[in-house]
Amino acid sequence: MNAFVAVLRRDLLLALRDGAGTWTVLGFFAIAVAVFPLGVGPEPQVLARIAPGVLWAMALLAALLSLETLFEADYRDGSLEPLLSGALAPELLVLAKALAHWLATGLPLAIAAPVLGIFLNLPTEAMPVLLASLLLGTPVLSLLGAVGAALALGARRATVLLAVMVLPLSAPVLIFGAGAVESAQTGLAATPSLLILGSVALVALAVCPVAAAAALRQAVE
Amino acid sequence: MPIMSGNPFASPLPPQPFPLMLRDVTAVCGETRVFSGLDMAIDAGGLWLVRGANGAGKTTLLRLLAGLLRPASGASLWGDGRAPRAVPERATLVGHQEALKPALTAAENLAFWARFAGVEENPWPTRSDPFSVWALADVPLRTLSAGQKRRVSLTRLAFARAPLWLLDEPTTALDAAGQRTVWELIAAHRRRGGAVVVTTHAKGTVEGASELHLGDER
Amino acid sequence: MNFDAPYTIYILAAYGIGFVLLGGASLSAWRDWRRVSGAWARLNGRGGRGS
Amino acid sequence: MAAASAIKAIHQTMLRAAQPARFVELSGMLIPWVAALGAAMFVAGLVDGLALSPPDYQQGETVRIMYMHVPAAWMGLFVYALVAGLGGLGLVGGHPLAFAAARAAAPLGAMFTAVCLITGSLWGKPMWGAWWVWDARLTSMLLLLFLYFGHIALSRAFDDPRRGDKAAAVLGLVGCVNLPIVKFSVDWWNTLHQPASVMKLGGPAIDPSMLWPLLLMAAAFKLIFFALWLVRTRTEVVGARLRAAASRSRMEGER
Repeated sequence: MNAFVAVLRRDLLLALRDGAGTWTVLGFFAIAVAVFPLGVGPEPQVLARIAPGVLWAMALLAALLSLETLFEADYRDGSLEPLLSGALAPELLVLAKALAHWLATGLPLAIAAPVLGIFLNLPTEAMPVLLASLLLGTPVLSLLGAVGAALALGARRATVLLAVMVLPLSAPVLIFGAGAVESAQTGLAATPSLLILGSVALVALAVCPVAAAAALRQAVE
Repeated sequence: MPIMSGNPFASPLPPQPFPLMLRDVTAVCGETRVFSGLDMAIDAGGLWLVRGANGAGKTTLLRLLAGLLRPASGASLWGDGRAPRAVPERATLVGHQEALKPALTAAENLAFWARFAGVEENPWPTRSDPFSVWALADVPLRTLSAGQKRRVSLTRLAFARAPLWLLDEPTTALDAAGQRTVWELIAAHRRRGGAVVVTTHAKGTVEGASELHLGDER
Repeated sequence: MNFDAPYTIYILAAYGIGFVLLGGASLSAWRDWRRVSGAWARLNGRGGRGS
Repeated sequence: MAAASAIKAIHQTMLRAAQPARFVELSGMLIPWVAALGAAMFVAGLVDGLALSPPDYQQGETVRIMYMHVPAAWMGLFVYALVAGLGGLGLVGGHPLAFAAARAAAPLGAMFTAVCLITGSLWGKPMWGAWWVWDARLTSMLLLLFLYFGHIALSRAFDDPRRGDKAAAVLGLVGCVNLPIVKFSVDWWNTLHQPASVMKLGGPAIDPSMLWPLLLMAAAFKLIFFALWLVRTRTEVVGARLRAAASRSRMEGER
């Protein structure tokens, strides 16, 4: 168990030590959201209508941006092999790294989203649901991203490849995440969407570590 | 900290399921066959010197022994019949790269590897600092020379609990003192019942070591 | 099928696209095979117009 | 136990037939027949679909696009499952032929999915007045096309083709697990945003005169796919042998 904690602590320490990682992701998220009113126009009703979708889609892209470093750094400096041949099961290694990635990017994105909601005139009663949906959805992005990052390890143009692989698979998260916020915005109950989002998260929690571990094993083969 | 006769290791080795037997093993890396028909027996206290030209498969052999690579054919089994792939924690692989994070200091890197290896209390630097890198403890790795990084990386062996050491040209980028320390550490590990497989270009031979040549360059 | 119905062009276009893509896939598969079998024939010394 | 031994027996026979050398020769004989039969079925499907079958009482002539659109959709899904299965077989059993077959089939699957999407758009223009409608089925097929692109791009993204095959195989399996979830979420999303339910493609029950061309075209697509798949797999197998021979001569050159 302490091997799991060791990996988690080291990755969090690395994320803190070069804090740039988290701040660039948040910076991208803010700029990407701010661009929409410039394109779509300032009418509050229009912005409020598209707010859930824009916030969620941009959070998705922001989370993807920071995934490339998940295994790439370990792969290049040679620590991936000792990590895989230690007492820690590869599946748990993936879980530890995905959790560290989520704490460093997913969580800040979820907290920043309601604030950026103000840019898009998102009604305040929809903000708690936005936060809840992102808290449920961003872990899935970290898990799916871990699979993508493990698959694209050592590949040419890994970041683009990562996006092409992970985006189609994250459609359910985007649909139910934005759907929850939209139903909260229009007064409907958001809980069904949030529940489905939670179940998608559980499926990802079960499937992704196994897939990513398999990808890591044959990446080092 | 002389380690000529003393035991530089914090935790003694529990009894280990040696020997690790390789019978008629063929290894394939990507689409090219690297070597085939290899027989090898690694016993407790044993030392294997593996020589061969670059690309002859020395590193591939180490990765196979570490369980990272499946033999394309033939069998590689521990004494208790389990394949290295199932019990990777029985081998410690020290490759060409240092496996250290430049953004962290030497102390943080070694503390991580100690916790990862499951050592309760990190023996470095108090009870075991074979490469005397204690002075570099709080310096970010980025600023160290290749030789210094190598010594910090090899210090990981001080708390490695795996019975089988797989060292890929460990003496590169080391000065004479560092190289002597490597061989002393290997001797100490053999004395406590461990086994070591070293790939090297050095010509000299070591007492009680078996030799293996890969590729047909004799 | 009468050809002066309003949307005939769409139907023909749909079947046309089917032809184009299926034909393209067949051609590229055949071209790849000839390139590889030719190279293999040359490598084995039969040279010239391999199978 | 009997089932296990039966599976073992099938596995053995597949193994023998799956020896690359045997396969190249075996498929060489098979391809012309399969291709000819496929072409014949295709022509029969065309004639039946375009000329013999009646126009639809609501859509009129445009229903004929269905005979190209629906079989292509079936093929897109079928080939993806095939590619994922072959990838899994290659990962577990390590058959080199399984990887070659998966690598050969993926682009064909993408081609069928593209045919489905383009014919769907051509069908949408007269029926819904727009080139692209975010109908649940079309959206799912679009996502399937992206999955194909991801699969093909991944398998070609590495210098070592074997490494690409294994990575793509893992992605295929993950994709397979995700497909039902994606399908469910797109359907749910479609009902949420689409107030009036769009006319169901092809109506509740297809009467026999329309079913025949559909089945003919489906069979034709399967045969054409099978022929092209054999040709492309042969190309992959011989290509791998070429690479092996080239690297061996490089090794000898160094000695």
